[in-house]
Amino acid sequence: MLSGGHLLSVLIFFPAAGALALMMLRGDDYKFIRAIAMLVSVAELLFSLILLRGVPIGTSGYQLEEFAKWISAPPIHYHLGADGISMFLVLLTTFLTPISVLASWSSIQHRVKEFFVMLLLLEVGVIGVFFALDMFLFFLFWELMLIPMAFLIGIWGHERRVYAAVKFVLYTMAGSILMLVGIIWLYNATGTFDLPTIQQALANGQLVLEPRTEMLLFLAFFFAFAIKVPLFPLHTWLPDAHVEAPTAGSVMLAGVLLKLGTYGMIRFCLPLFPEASHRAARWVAVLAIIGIIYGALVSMVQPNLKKLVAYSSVSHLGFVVLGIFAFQNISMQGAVFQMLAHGISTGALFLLVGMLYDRRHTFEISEFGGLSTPMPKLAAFFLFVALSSLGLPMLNGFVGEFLILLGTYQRHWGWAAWAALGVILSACYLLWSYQRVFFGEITREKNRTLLDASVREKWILATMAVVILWMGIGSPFITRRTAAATQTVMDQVEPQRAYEASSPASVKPQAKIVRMNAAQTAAIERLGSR
Amino acid sequence: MTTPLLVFFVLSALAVIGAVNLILQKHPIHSALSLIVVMVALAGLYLLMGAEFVAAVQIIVYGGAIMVLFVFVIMLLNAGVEEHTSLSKLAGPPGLLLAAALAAFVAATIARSGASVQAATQTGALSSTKGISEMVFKDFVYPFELTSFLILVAILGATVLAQREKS
Amino acid sequence: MPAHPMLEYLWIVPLLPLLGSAVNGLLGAQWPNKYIIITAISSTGLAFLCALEAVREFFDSGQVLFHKEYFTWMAAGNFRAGFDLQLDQLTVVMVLVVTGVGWLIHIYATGYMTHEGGYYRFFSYLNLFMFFMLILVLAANYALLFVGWEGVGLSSYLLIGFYFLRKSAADAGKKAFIVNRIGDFGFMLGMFLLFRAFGTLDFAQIFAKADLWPKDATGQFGTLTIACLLLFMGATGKSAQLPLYVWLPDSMEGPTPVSALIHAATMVTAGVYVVARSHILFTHSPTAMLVVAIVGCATAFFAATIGLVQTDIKRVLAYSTVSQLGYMFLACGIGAFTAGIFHLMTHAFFKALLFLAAGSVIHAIGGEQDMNKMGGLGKKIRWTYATMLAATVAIAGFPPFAGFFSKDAILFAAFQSATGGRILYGLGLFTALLTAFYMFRLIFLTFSGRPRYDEKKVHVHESTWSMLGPLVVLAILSVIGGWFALPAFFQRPDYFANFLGPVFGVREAVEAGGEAAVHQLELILAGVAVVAALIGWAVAYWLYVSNPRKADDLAKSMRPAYTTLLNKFYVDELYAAFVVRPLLWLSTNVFWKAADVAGIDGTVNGIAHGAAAIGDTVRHSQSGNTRSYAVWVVAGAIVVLAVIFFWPSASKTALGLVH
Amino acid sequence: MFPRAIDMYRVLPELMWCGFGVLVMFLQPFVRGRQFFTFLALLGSLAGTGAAFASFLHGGPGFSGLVQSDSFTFFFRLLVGSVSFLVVLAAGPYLDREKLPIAEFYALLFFATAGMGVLASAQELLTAFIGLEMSSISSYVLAGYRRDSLKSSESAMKYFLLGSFATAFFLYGIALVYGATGTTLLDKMALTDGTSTLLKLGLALILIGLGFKVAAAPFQVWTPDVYEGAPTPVTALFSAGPKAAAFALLLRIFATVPAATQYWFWAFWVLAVLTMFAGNLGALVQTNMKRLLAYSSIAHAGYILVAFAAVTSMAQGGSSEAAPAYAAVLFYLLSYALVKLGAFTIVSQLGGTGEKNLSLDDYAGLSQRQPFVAAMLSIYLLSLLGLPVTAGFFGKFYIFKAAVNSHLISLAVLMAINSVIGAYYYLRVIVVMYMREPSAEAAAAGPVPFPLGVNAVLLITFVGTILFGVYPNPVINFILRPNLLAH
Amino acid sequence: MVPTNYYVILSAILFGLGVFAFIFKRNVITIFMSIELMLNAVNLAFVAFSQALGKLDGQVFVLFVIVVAAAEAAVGLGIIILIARNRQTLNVERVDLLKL
Repeated sequence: MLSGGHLLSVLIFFPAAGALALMMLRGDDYKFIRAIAMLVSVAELLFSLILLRGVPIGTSGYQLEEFAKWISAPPIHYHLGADGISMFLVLLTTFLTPISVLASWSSIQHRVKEFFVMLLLLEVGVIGVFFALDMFLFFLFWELMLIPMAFLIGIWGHERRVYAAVKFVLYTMAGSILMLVGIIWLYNATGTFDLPTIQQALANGQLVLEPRTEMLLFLAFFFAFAIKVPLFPLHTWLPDAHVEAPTAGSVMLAGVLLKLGTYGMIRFCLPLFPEASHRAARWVAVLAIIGIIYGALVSMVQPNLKKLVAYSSVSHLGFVVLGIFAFQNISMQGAVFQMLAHGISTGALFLLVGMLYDRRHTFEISEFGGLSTPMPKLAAFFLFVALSSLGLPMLNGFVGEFLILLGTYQRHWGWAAWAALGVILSACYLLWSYQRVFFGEITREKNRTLLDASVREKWILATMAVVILWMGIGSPFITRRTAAATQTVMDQVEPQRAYEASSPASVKPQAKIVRMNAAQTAAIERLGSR
Repeated sequence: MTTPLLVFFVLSALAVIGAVNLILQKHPIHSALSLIVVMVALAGLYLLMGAEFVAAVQIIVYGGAIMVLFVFVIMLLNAGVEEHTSLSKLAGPPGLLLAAALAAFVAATIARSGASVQAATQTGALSSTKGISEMVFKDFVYPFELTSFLILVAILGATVLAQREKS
Repeated sequence: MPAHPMLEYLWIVPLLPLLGSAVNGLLGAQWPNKYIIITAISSTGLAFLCALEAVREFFDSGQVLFHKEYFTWMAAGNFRAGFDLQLDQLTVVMVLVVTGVGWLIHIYATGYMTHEGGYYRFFSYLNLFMFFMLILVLAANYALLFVGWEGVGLSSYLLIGFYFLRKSAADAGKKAFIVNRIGDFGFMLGMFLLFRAFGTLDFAQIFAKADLWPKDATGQFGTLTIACLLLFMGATGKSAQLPLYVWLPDSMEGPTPVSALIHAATMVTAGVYVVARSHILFTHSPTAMLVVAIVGCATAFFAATIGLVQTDIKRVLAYSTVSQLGYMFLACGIGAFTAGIFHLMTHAFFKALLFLAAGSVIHAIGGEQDMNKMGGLGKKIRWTYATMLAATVAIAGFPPFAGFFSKDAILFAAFQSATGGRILYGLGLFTALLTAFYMFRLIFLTFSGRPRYDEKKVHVHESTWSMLGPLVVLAILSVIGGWFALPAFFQRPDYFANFLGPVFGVREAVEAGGEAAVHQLELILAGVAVVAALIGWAVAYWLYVSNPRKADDLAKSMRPAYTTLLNKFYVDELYAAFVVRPLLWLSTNVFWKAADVAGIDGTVNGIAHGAAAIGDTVRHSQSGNTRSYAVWVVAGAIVVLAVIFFWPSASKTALGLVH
Repeated sequence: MFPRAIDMYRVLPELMWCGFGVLVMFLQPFVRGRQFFTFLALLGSLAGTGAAFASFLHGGPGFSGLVQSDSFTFFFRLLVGSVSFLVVLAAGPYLDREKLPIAEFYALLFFATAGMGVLASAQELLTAFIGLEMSSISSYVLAGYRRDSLKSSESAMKYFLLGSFATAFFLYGIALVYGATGTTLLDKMALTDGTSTLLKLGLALILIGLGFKVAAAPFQVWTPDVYEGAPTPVTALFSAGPKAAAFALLLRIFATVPAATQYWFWAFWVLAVLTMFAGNLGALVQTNMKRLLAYSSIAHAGYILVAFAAVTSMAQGGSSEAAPAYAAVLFYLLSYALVKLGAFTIVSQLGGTGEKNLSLDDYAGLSQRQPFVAAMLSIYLLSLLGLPVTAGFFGKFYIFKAAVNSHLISLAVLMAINSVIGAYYYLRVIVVMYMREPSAEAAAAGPVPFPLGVNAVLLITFVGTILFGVYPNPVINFILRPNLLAH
Repeated sequence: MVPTNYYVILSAILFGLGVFAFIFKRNVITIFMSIELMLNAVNLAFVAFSQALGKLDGQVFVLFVIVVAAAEAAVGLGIIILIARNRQTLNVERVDLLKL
């Protein structure tokens, strides 16, 4: 369906145009640069709101599709589309970008122009990833967003920024290159890079992957996504990247980039390799649960506030992965919701930590203490956000966690029980750190005179708080729109339910590789000619 | 043992001794002379095979022109006895062992595969210098022309490298 | 205009305190105290009035269960959790207690908190608590109930940590929240299991379906048993039962009105409420019931023993609360839900009063909480003394005070209960004795004897009427609150039981007004209970009024027991030593430093360093010596030749291996 | 006997290059103006490249099968022609700066280009050998072109000695192959019995000789030294031209002689692995930009060898499915040549007089001193790294695809690992440029001037890198045509 | 009649000696001579094969090889002179400025 015009392309390339325009500007008029960046990102946000209308509720399949032939051999198409899941992730991105711009308003003081250019380019890459329906295109954007992020960390980060930036890139690249091999392998088996085509072929049985191949392919994709998520034990890039990144970088990293991994799992691993997903599910679940508990425990004992938040992401994203691999509609929806919720609340936490850093130039918890007295407003916001992060009902974190656990429980009560421990632990580390930062008498003289939230900061935080609250109360606004998409994924992953621990080798698919037949190829061509 | 075979062994012994002597001699001029011995012995072998033209070219161009150039350079540079350094760890026994192994392997493989060399059928044609010239100017005229450019390169290169600074 | 507007707009009841909270929280910082008071009092007062109106309409509509869905809050797949409120008899009791007692405490607090900083913050939190508590009791499904459940935990956290400059206060708040979360962990799992079993979390549907289930046999772990036990785990957290009671004594770090409202009257009873609300599930699981009864009884006794020796006036009350909550669970565990709820209500009156009065005492004596530094206050603060005495008599179980009726109902039910009833009864009775003892000990130490404080420095003064007013009202309630059950003693239907009958089943109500033999027994047991209370009073009198030294001697002669009690059986220390510290140590040294930094990250960095080291080796093969390079070339030649000639699979068939 | 006109057409580019080489040599004593020679050289390389079109239009075997003018040849002629054109553009300012004679340089460059053209078009081993020698001997001289520089002359010596050493292997291989098959014509060779041991040995030796030329490990040892010592524009030429030509010959042998594909497969497999690791690991610890790029060249040769392994594996089955693998090699060589030329040109220009500023530290804060240059270099490095929207990405993509197509998953995975290792040192350069502050003296010295010729090179390579990174269709369609190698 | 194989084996031996000499010698000129030795070995093989096959092209190749060798010699010796001038030594081991 190409009725949607070119909204998706516009959404992808508008920030790129903005970045280009910024590049043309003279570099020394910071105010003007910031204003332009803000303008572009807000305009982008407004554009992206059109998506809400473009992706109707309850309609499965991809909407607002765009299709153009691109590379002839191998056949690679410029194929975009949105469904409920990607729509909201894009909205999250377009929402967090202006927030990031605003958060960098005064804390970025050198090489301002490049900073905003990088931020906008990052947005391009991320949105591209969410909209891409051609696996090659997906990979292209996937790699593309690495560089701006690395620059954001490496140029505007803190002391060990270079180490962190390089680590970030290498880690991610290690996974993504394997994914490239996987993508090509899949192409070999199917003759197309087009995701919907492959899905269709899988659905009507024209394509059956041999189990071992399927597993290897699954792993190739999964590995890349697991690094991005990050799933234990592939997470060690995350604390470094977060601690060293500037506030906006952390916000985008935690808010959006981590979701690319879980998004990839939903979009690729499950629908394309249902059998392998089933076989791997229990191991993935174990890793996710370890991540939840381990991330929380490690987070609890961090002396560095930002690292604490970073490790908490490991824990929270563990929930998401668990929710995805529980293969329950409820938990899947919970996972999608949790992705959004985590984006907002952890993003807000990073904003707050950044604001503290702006004032004290340190992340060490021991350097703080008693901050409630000089800055009650900031303390209140921090508490609010922390509560959302620890999953207080009526705030956004709860809905996701609850749905995930509820759904997971339906599959396997043990998984849910272990994972639910994370709920206890998140309260431990967040409240304990909150106490050490904000409660008690002031222990450092310097802290006595710190300024409370400025008007700009208050606006940022209030916006975040409103979204947090709104998501916590009005969650059906989102879940209704993601329902069709998650249901589609469930339909794709569940029908071949040969997965039964008790009956091994009950239904073994025949080891055959079926190539695209002529009719399908023709179908692609037709799609292209429109 | 037939006469050609005897001649072959004598000449090949000469060639090998020359080659070994090239290695053993300390002074480059002695090495150069040993090389000339090898070349002459090879020219003899060419004659033995009935390739007179090649043998002549071997003597004239190789033994004559090229080796003279060598000797000339040795004299020009006033090269003395070879300095026996052993800075390279690899080029000691291990490297030489490797080289020997390589040589042995190649020789042994050739020896074992003797049957695969196609048998000689008509030896008479070999003596034809006319045949050679026809081939050079007909079948191989393109590489032949290219070699002319190659020599140009050599001349140009030598002048570029060896000329003194103009300033 | 609907027939019952207040019922239709029931959401207004919880919303009013929320508005109050929001207004005070957002604007209060710049306001004078007066505005803050007006906002806080009016919002809760209005809520109380609205609740009354709703109750009136409820009666008006013939006491039919009211249920209304307002909006969907969570929906995914076949799961839906709505913002659905309901009102039945049980809710009526709870709503009135919460709004009524809550309002009184608000009024009290306006006086009590006058001299504290952060006035607006306090009332904002307090109103927020009201909001969540009302959500809790009005909720029509477990999910929404859980909102209130967690929300009151949050408010409790905020209010306990109100004096955040004090580390102990912040610690206590955090502890409360986390221990509650541990309980919530169970509660959540319980909900998940219920959803799995019934496909919904709505009370009405679950209970309707559960009613059709066969009973889980005793000793077996059927779905309902596990679900009940998990829910009960949540209840032990919220209602401070063994083993999760540890947070409640610490919560006394909060301002006294908070202790009265949250940690005596309302929030801590949420666990009891949930068990009562889920009674259909529980009654289907004898095992779970037994566990509830045992835990309740054990907690009642255990907490009472600790209460014997505490010297901090609020801590005595705190342990007393734990103990009394144990009674309520005991009641629920033996199936006497009505009695449990009845005790919940009376307890709300007299325990709130006790706390408020204690607050008044503390206020009077300048912030001192140690009873060893009080004494002889009875003459100086008569109103406080009188009201507190009334509450003490009530809790000790002397007729016709409220506590007598409710406690008696529980003990009677325990005595009659089939499984292990006599043991439970015996323990309960002994606990009643202990209760009377430590409560009178409190009264005697505080109000009788000679002053043990520095009379020159401390100017003892009676509190203002904004504080005394609520005391008086509560005192009256403490006296008459139990009279609902009075008819039972005259072989007439128990009003309270009758009222709750539709909820808990008519059978119970009939039993309460049963045959003559039963009635006789009830009278005898009541007498026994009164005797026990009298013994408790007598011992307290003997130890603390007649022979004041005797108490110390006794403590000395039984030092191990005494110190054990004084240190609350070292439970906190045990938790610290076996859970908290090992966990922190493990997290720091094993998970973080060993596994994460050294292990995983070390491996990653190790690979990087390894690569660099190999790179350095490669680089050093680049010696710059042409002869070496020649050797490399020769080596390469040998490699190529070796591969071409000797590679085992260098043939077409073996090529298949890589395919 | 004068050859037929059609034969002349089919070797027209080489003739053009040689002719212009001779012309430059001839005019050298008469004309003083340096600009004149640069202009002439540009004209010449364009003429040669343009002649490639002519010979493509009159395609077919020439000189009784010694050479072949087909699409494949055309591609490589265009490639080496463009390379020489760009090297001329870049070398002009360089030679001026270093005050080196200009005419001889261009003449040698022309002969070298012609040699590469011969290599690409040769259908017969001896012709190929002559072509190889033409390009090699010119290269030796070019490497030592800065006569006064110790490094340059050393570079020439090493290149010369080792190059000749390897050439001897190559030649011996030809001799053995000749002995085994009785011919040196590739298409005739294809008709003979492919199982003889002598042929096997001969092919092995040929592989050794060519392996040296393409800097496959463990023959790679000369590369860093020679690349570092040679004048930088020459290094650029080395990395792009001769390597491509040697690969062309290898491909030609593959495509024509079945025995080669059979014997060479595992050798390529092993060489590919060794080369990738040697290049990438060696580059990890380099601090000299030229050496770093040299090691990276080795690594990239390794990647191309992966594609070769894929070609062999496919060609063994005799199926037409090898075409994408050939295409992968060709596209990679193109993208790689563009990028390497651009990168070396920047290095050359930033090196300053006497090539002093080659250390990585000299690049610190380049993004602030010369943002444009830093951005360009970053693009090249990212292309080498294989990030999307650059030609290097597609190059790598096609190689991966070829490897996976041939079921060489393990090789693909090893290549993936190497890509990650490679990413580290490319990033390191970017990090230094963008994330470190410039040294005081560098900041004081001000920006290094970039003359017109250099900028033209950068523009062309940049546009090419991005263009082929976004829209590779024309190239891909061309190199995927079924009659790429008419045999 | 001498079997062709003999010639080829001799050529292999000479080639091997050339390789050996290349590694063993230190003097640049001598090393270059060992290359010439290798080329001679190749020539011998060509002629031998040419004779065995009864084809003349092998001998033509020899001519080409000799020409190439001459060209190489010219350039090579030029380089050697350059080195000798720049470094005042002919020992390859002393020419190791470029390394690591």
